[in-house]
Amino acid sequence: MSDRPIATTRSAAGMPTGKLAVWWVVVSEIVIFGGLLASYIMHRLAHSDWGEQAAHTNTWIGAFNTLVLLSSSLSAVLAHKAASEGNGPKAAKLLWLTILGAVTFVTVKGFEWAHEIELGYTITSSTFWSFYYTAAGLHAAHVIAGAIIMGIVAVAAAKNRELHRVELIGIYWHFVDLVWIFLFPLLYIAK
Amino acid sequence: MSEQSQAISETGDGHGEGHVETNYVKIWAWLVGLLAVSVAGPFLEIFWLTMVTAFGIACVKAWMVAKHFMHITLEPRFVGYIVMTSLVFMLLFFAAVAPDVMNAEGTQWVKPSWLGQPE
Amino acid sequence: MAESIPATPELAHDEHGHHEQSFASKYLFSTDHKMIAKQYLFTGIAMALIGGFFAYAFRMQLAFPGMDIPFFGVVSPGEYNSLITNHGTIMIFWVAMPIILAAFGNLVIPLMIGCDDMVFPKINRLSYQIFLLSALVLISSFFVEGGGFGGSWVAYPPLSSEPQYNLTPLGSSLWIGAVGLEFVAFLLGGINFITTTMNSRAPGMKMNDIPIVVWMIVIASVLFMASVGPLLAGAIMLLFDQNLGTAFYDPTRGGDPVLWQHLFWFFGHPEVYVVFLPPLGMVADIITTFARKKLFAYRTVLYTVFGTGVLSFTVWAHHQFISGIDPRMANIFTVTTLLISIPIAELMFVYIATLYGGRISLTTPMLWALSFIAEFLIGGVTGIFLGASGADVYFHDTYFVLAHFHYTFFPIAIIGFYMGVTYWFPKMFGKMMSDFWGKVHFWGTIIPFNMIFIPLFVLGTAGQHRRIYDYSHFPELMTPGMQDMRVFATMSLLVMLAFQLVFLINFVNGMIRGPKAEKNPWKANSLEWTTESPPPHGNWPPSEMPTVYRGPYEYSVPGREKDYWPQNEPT
Amino acid sequence: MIESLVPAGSSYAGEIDLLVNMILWIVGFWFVLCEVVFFWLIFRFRKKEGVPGQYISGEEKSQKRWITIPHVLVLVCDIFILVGAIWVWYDIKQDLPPAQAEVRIISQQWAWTFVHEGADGEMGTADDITTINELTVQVDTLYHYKLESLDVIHDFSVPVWRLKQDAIPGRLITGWFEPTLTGSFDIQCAELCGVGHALMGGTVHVKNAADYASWVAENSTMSLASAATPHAGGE
Repeated sequence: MSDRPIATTRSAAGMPTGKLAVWWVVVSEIVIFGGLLASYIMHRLAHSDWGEQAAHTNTWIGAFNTLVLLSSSLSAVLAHKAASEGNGPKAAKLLWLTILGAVTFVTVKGFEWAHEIELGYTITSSTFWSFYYTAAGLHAAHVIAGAIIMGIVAVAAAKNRELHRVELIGIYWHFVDLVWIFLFPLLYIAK
Repeated sequence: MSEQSQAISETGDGHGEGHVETNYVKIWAWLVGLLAVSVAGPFLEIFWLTMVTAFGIACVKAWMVAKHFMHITLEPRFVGYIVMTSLVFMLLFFAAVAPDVMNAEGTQWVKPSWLGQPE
Repeated sequence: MAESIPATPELAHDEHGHHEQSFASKYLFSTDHKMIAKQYLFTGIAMALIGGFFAYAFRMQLAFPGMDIPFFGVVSPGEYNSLITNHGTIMIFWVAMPIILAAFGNLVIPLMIGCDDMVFPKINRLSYQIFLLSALVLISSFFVEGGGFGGSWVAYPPLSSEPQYNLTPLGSSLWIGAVGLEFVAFLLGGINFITTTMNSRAPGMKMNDIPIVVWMIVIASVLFMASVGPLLAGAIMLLFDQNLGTAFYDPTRGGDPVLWQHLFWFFGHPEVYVVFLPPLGMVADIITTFARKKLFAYRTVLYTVFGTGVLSFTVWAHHQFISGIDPRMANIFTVTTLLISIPIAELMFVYIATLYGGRISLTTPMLWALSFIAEFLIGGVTGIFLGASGADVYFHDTYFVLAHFHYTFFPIAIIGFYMGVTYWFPKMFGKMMSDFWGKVHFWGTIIPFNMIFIPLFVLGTAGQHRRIYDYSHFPELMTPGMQDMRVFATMSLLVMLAFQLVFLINFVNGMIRGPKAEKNPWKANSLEWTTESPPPHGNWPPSEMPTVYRGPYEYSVPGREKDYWPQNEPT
Repeated sequence: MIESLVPAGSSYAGEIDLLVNMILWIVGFWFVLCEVVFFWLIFRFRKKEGVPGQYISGEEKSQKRWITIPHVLVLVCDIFILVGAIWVWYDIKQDLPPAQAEVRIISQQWAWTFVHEGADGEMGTADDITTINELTVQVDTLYHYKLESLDVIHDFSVPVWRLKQDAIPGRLITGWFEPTLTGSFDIQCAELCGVGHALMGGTVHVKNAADYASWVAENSTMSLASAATPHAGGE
């Protein structure tokens, strides 16, 4: 811990530095996904013909993926609870469980996309599909990035080090889940 | 996958210190229930009902995740304010851009290809 | 990157276990905020030379169409377009942002709020590295087949999204990729700035004790983070349009080019405030130091800046009055644009009022700070013509607009840079620059600058539009008087560019052979002047981290013999 | 300010010039006032031996008055500018007076195509006159223009008429102008549209009633003849 500057240990704003930074990351991500989804909603409301394009998305796979992400959010918050009780190894186990959820999500999405591309719905077949792949793709990239960082945090947590990071990655993970909570109805339910 | 996490949380259901004791699994169960409702919504074929179940429930689920999992209500107040401000900016962006991107016509301009008119 | 060798040996610190660092770990991969500030500064200066060279090339083409320009050769229309596009892009994203926001932000924030470094040193280094990568990607876009991107720095599709229209297939993708990378770099940097200032203030430093420049840099970072999101999404969509053939902005296949304009300018306008606020903060700190006077109405400055920051999210479509948005929207944005001019006007009044009752000594930094106010008044005043939708019908995209935003961007980027460098040079390099040559360089830059852009105001009012490679096709614009004005503006540019050598020599000479600088050469109050010049790693010994007792502007306090009162001096 | 450099050639050119002059006076007053006070303060309070600086926090009411009074005055001036701007904007861009004639403007990468109504005064008939980069209109006649673009964003701008409107591909934008000055004036493309942006200059010929009628008669017979022969290009 010695190479960390004194600055990081202060909390004039009344909360630990790490959590303050993660909330600012969440704010900057809100406007990124916000911009993308706002553009998508505008186009979606403008083109009523996108309804039948959207009909080809498989709601069941989307629902399952939502379930997977919700459960991974649960294990992430349980990991945070374990970490706040000082139980590093248990937190690490729960984090690995969350990463398992992330991997499941991405593989399911991979199969889903492969199937849809097979049927001919590629990114250029219509602007709906362009938005579909861009938004879900950007979200999947955030899921993968979150899983990688969570792996690093889990390795450290297993040795009872940097336990406060479990909560930080948890907040980021819940945000990624939140984005999917809005993406799911937008892409799958609105038919 | 979800059953496994349930088993773990059953055993390690210690008392969370500090913030109020929230049974995370109960919250998770609510979320899954709401998900089921929003998936079932379209089968009733009522358009506005599907909209309510889809997006209304999405907002409720979002608030539950933010409150119970992210503990946003327990953070210092400015965290909630900055998140709210960024959402308001997105609303502002939507409100000002929609008249141009969504409409097929407006004051003195029209998108011919949208109205099926010849170029 | 030949860096300076600080004269004073590094003081050994027990706490940080200061092992002898290799050249790489001290300079290239340093996590010390002061070294990262220098890295941003030198990269910014290098890019400014490139941007300035582009300006030289296309101004020569405008003054002498078709001429074989020394050091460049004949400028073809495609080259002209990529010269102006990349002049604008470089000067905003790779000169103003790194130097004003990142270099001085990194230098000033930890020192002025009394902590030893940024909260996340490694992320701070990563943000510079991504920034350097983005600069290299942009430079590589000039040498790819088809040349650099030529669709203006606003990159309106379909020109920017369809290779068959812009004829720079590789250049446009590299350009948007470089801009995207630069956004990521400044997102990381912004998080560091905001978290450090919010959390790591010295004990005893209340909200009103923070120097205005730190406030401004943090508000600028918040504005940047809250506004860059939609454009980052837009950039991804543009990248897909260019390479994957999607149709986000292609009107023939369901897309809408106006969506990009909104995404761009929703970021564009807060962006100009992002680069405007830090120099505004520097002006506050420098004029109070050299007028030996307390800042007039500190809280009013804060409230107007908060007001400006929030309002800056509601004005963006004044860039698009006549470019296809619904005319009814223009009225709303005219109201908000004129509304936002009011807090800025009040801020200017406050700065002018600060001079009342002072003991003004016209050193080089003070000259630069005062010229910032004088020049920016012209920029702000001419903006009202463009914010008023009725008048913008005539002025949109003419040289009047170009002269307007150079009267705002030049004070921001160039005057802001010189103001910051001449003021903090003693602290950064531990040496003093020559004040005489500083003044020579000052007058040699300010006078020619006005000689360049006042003729361009006149040309713009005469109806000359921007980005036109050669005006010989427009008889109304080829009257002898107008061509002479273009030649006069170009000659003034050459004079100004020549005087920049004076600065470069003075800068390098000061770094190597300048007289040793003391701790507090300007007798200023803020915390960075309470440690050595240049400050050691960790700024203060861990046991002597400063505590703050008063605001940074307690000058000429009645009843004290010294006319300044450092913040960390116990009462 | 503008009329000193560019003649006012259309009905609403005068309105824009008046608005710009009003803004010039309001904004010029404040600008000169600020610069004078600014330089006077620098001179008046320059460093003199033995004269200490004053301590003015600027928080008391009496001191803040020096800021709030100009602040309120600027607010009042802004309202004048606001009303003027929206008034002129409404006249030009939102209001569409009844048309006496119509013209279609088609912009493409690096040329303007104009379609005039032929002798029959109807658009879309065989006798329409299509010209490249040369627009011919009759003076003191209110024209509606239908502006569109075939590829990228262009901008139809006639400085003498104070007319400027972007042409967005995928949209058909309608506007109006009423020339009041005869003669030949420049058309400029005011939005960067690629390599040939500088070549997109055009000229507009404003003719009086007689010349215009003869021009139309002469050209519409030509387009009628060319429409009759099967191989002719045209619409």
